Amino acid sequence: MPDGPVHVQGEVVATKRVGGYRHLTLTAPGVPERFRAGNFVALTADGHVARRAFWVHRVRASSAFGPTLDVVMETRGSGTAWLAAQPVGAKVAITGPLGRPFALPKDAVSCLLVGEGYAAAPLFPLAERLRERGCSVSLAVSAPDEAHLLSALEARRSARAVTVLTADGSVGVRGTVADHVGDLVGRSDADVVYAAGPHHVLHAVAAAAESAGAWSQVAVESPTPCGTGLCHGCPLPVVGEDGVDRVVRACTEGPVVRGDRVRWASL
Amino acid sequence: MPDGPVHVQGEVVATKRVGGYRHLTLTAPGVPERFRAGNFVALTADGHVARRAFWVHRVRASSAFGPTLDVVMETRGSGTAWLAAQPVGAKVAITGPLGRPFALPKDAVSCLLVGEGYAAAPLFPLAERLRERGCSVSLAVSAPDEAHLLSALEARRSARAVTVLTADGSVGVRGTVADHVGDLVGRSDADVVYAAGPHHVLHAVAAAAESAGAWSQVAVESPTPCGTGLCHGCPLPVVGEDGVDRVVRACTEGPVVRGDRVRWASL
Amino acid sequence: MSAQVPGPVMVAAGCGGTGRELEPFSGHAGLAGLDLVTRSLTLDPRPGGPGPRVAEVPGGLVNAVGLPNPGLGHFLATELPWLVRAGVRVHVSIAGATMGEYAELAGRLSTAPGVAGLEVNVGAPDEAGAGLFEVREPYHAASVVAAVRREFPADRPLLAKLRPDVSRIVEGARACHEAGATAIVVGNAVPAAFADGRPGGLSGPAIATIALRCVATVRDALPAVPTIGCGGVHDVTSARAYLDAGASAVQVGTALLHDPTTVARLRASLSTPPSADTPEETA
Amino acid sequence: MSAQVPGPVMVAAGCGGTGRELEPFSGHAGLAGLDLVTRSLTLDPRPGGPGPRVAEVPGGLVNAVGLPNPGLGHFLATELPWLVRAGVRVHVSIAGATMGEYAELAGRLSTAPGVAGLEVNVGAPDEAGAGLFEVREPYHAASVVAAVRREFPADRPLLAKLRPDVSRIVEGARACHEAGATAIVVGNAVPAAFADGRPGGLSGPAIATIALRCVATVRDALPAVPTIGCGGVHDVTSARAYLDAGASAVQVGTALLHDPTTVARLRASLSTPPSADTPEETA
Ligand SMILES: Cc1cc2nc3c(=O)[nH]c(=O)nc-3n(C[C@H](O)[C@H](O)[C@H](O)COP(=O)(O)OP(=O)(O)OC[C@H]3O[C@@H](n4cnc5c(N)ncnc54)[C@H](O)[C@@H]3O)c2cc1C
Ligand SMILES: Cc1cc2nc3c(=O)[nH]c(=O)nc-3n(C[C@H](O)[C@H](O)[C@H](O)COP(=O)(O)OP(=O)(O)OC[C@H]3O[C@@H](n4cnc5c(N)ncnc54)[C@H](O)[C@@H]3O)c2cc1C
Ligand SMILES: Cc1cc2nc3c(=O)[nH]c(=O)nc-3n(C[C@H](O)[C@H](O)[C@H](O)COP(=O)(O)O)c2cc1C
Ligand SMILES: Cc1cc2nc3c(=O)[nH]c(=O)nc-3n(C[C@H](O)[C@H](O)[C@H](O)COP(=O)(O)O)c2cc1C
Ligand code: FES
Ligand code: FES
Repeated sequence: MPDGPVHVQGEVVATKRVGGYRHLTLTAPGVPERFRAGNFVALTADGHVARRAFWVHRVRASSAFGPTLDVVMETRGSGTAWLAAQPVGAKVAITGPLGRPFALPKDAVSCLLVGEGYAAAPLFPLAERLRERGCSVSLAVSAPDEAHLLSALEARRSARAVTVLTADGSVGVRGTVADHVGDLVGRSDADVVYAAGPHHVLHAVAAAAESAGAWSQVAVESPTPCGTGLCHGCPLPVVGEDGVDRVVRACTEGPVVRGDRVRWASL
Repeated sequence: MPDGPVHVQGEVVATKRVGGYRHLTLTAPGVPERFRAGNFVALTADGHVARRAFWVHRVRASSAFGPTLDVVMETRGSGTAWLAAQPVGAKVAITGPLGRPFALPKDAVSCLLVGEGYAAAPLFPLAERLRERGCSVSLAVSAPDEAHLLSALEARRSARAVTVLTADGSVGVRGTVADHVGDLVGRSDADVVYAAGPHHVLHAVAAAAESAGAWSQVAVESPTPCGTGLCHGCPLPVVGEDGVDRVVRACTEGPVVRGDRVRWASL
Repeated sequence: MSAQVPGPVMVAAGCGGTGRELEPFSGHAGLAGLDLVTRSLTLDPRPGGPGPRVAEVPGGLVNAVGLPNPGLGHFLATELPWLVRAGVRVHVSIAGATMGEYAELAGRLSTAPGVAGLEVNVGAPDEAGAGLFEVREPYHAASVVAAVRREFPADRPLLAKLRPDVSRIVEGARACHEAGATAIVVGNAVPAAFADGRPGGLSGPAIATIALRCVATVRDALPAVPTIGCGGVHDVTSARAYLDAGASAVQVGTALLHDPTTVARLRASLSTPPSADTPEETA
Repeated sequence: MSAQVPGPVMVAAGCGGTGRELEPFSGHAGLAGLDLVTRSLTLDPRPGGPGPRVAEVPGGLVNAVGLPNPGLGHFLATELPWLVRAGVRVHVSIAGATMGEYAELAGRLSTAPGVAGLEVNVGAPDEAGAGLFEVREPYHAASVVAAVRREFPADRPLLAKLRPDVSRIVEGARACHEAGATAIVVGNAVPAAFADGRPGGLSGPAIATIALRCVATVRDALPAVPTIGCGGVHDVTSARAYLDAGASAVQVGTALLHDPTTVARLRASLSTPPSADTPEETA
């Protein structure tokens, strides 16, 4: 399979409301085949010039419709409203897979995966990959409330331990990632911490990893007007390996970057 | 019921493909109640600034959904494509009833109604009104082919004679309105000829009526960006009662005008 | 007594028909108190241009309507009295081929009963094509304003409507204000072309950010000059963007062609200040 | 030998990433022969502006990217060689704060192997904010062109990119052509503002009719001056409107951000003349 993303006409083959989210299953010839955990896809919403980015939650190598991918969508504005309303059979232009995926450790180390809301989506395929490599995987899924919690049921196959956090305590442990991430890093004895969620969550995770001497890989969600590296519209302030401040493209040099490289205060 | 149009949120309550057309039944609170034959409605197509105009084909005073109206739609570009694809339950902004309706004769005279393609739509409710007034009604429906012919079945209740014309002869008499309208006017002994269709059809009808000494009322279809008289974007060149050339708004001073008043060559 | 800036919501020139056509869509308040700018009136009647006059493009319309209007005399005799009876605050837009025509229009309108104010159209998107006085430099616009101001009572608002051209708007606004304009209408259809190259003007949401830039620029350079934002206003959010950028009022044009109730809704929403707990209507 | 106008389809400045990002979307032909204008390069590296840099509006985008680029030296050392190897016809867009910077950029680029041509960016939507040389009058643009032309071989195309401002485009095009520009790129993002009033530039289908008007105006006034249409090109129909209005080529910007295959598809469609029996692709 050649490298790099493709731009294709996809089709909705399943759509399902789960709690506060819409799960869409799409065909997108070439995209599932190229996918690695942490990649995202850009979808076209009718009448909108900018693209809409979504984490790939899972891919199926084959189904009745051929290879498919799933995204988990929260309705925010008119673009997600349109996309989430697309019925089975609707055509949607898809570009992907996009962005740098999560870097996988060479050795069978101990890993903690932390995801907030829909952004936990890319951690599920990551957990599978890590498990295949013999890593010990702990997973923490967090959300404001139960409706916005991705079900961790299927993750129990890949994860040694699963922690559920809700801000309102409606299910699992009450509290936020910031409240618990120090503990989680310690308890899991993580060598690498992976995280996906809003900036403040990632910042908390990166800080906790750093103080525990662990690596962190964070999947940053900044607005990505094109998603393909063409517009430079997605500035991500980082510190380079050389110690020099830089601004890179979140969609191309990211979205997954080392947590200790992000200049959180400039975000 | 107060006069004048309303702008309301309508809802698609039925959608049906008939030959080359899409028949949509819509609720539009206040519109059916105000309707007179020859009125049109302006619909909003998602993502489009200009409005899309459609003849009202029929109104039902009551149905399971309350009063409804029907339009017959031919897909032309992206606006009609969007509208024609709306499923039952879809919301559509509707303005109407718009435009001057067909003028009805005071006496029980003999009338010929000529409609081309979907534009025959407003003639059906007109036929009913004329019949109620004791007029003798002859109806001619014309189209390029059978798929674009509005079914005249229900009109047989209101019309004494129904003539079907198709350009390809697939059904009824082969030929166009221009070919046959002279005959039709003569045969029906019409005092008034009503017509709806593209400009060249209306021109032919107006000419035939004039030479037979009959009045004509033609429903002109010029692009109507707003449909409500606000933009002056729908110029219709006419000769005033005073013999002076004028340009009036097709949507407001029309769409129904006296055929002998239109400056066809300037259209 | 100096003139008050109208608003906060006005009907933009040429997008309210003769005024009457808005009545069915004006809600409970009716047309009473509505600040309506008429379509631009000329001394003599004009039939307007040939069709197609309006084309739809992404986010807007291109128009070359050609200022169809019945001429000042007919307007004064028939349309104005109706509007005044309906309680409309009538701002008459005037357009001329020469400075003298502008002055004559203003003079006759100064004595017509019920004219609330004037708006001089000095930034049409195709002046040459429309046979109007060409405003190449800001001082051309200002001299029209001065000529009109001389003929029109100082206690009634005189609006100068300029093109949303950021490289000239500050100079134009300053010059027109000094020449006596009560407020500057910042925005008109942007010079554009139909698909076949024919000249026209682009209006609608597509141009909102262009006129907004000009309003913000005038606010920064000339904080004392009142502006009225015009271009792409279609909901509370787009109207507020202008007000937040310093405009005293907004004019609504193309949005009325899309939804004739727009002005009625905006008048209802913008007459009360926004509050944290009542969500505003957006479209 | 005088320089040839590139085209008929080019990638507009700042909308093709570093060039590499287009490769996966360039179809069978790959990048070979692609006329790509780089993002505007400055002498020193620039990080670009803060976020949000791009906002979506009806029919387009408003951007204030701030010309992020690695500086000329880094570009020459790393990006240019890759592009040349890939067979791209590289047109380097240059931007400077002074005439001297433009001249220095041109001088260094004149000896860099593989530079097909230059484009001078003299019509950015917020020159002041971007710290660029301000082009207030057409002769300012022309003097930049003259300074650059002196440094850059006459047999390679030099494009002057001007704002789509109909009241100045003819004068600007004439002056820049006389100063040595091979062709005039008519169009850039139109000065606009974000919802909060911050300056930016409006691009995309929303502005197509604005730049088209300017192209037609230049064609009528200066039939001998080659133009390249830029603004809102997104399908064959929108590209052909420019060519029909007299442009020799088109540049595609925002459409690539929406669909990165746009240029590959347009190159395929526009390389052959339209024929009555093969329907063209439209979007
Ligand atoms: C790498 C990445 C992955 C993402 N994955 C998911 C996912 O799996 N599920 C999901 O529900 N959402 C995801 N998002 C967020 C999603 O892209 C936005 O919610 C969506 O673009 C909002 O579009 P809208 O038209 O509904 O909202 P509007 O608020 O109307 O959008 C206006 C503009 O802002 C941009 N925008 C607004 N919010 C965001 C945001 N949070 N991130 C990026 N752009 C934004 C939009 O793209 C658009 O250009 C992801 C974003 C990124 C960058
Ligand atoms: C009074 C009136 C009554 C009509 N009644 C019917 C009807 O009952 N059934 C039906 O199928 N069609 C009817 N039409 C035509 C219908 O309005 C157009 O087919 C429709 O507007 C095309 O929109 P589009 O986006 O699909 O096409 P596009 O070609 O993409 O439209 C582009 C622009 O041109 C305008 N336009 C294009 N063709 C026409 C046309 N023939 N008339 C007016 N505007 C046009 C559109 O409104 C739009 O602004 C009527 C038109 C008028 C004026
Ligand atoms: C159909 C139409 C007719 C117009 N006629 C006039 C006019 O007569 N005089 C004038 O000053 N502006 C006229 N305009 C410009 C509008 O008043 C307004 O300034 C412009 O369209 C931008 O605002 P909008 O985006 O809200 O439409 C017209 C605009 C349209 C669309
Ligand atoms: C994100 C973005 C970045 C741009 N960067 C540049 C640039 O660096 N130099 C330049 O001359 N134009 C730049 N432009 C302007 C485009 O090259 C183009 O002239 C403009 O966007 C209009 O064309 P379009 O509608 O096809 O985008 C940029 C435009 C966008 C949207
Ligand atoms: S979103 Fe366009 S470069 Fe990243
Ligand atoms: S369509 Fe706008 S006035 Fe007739």
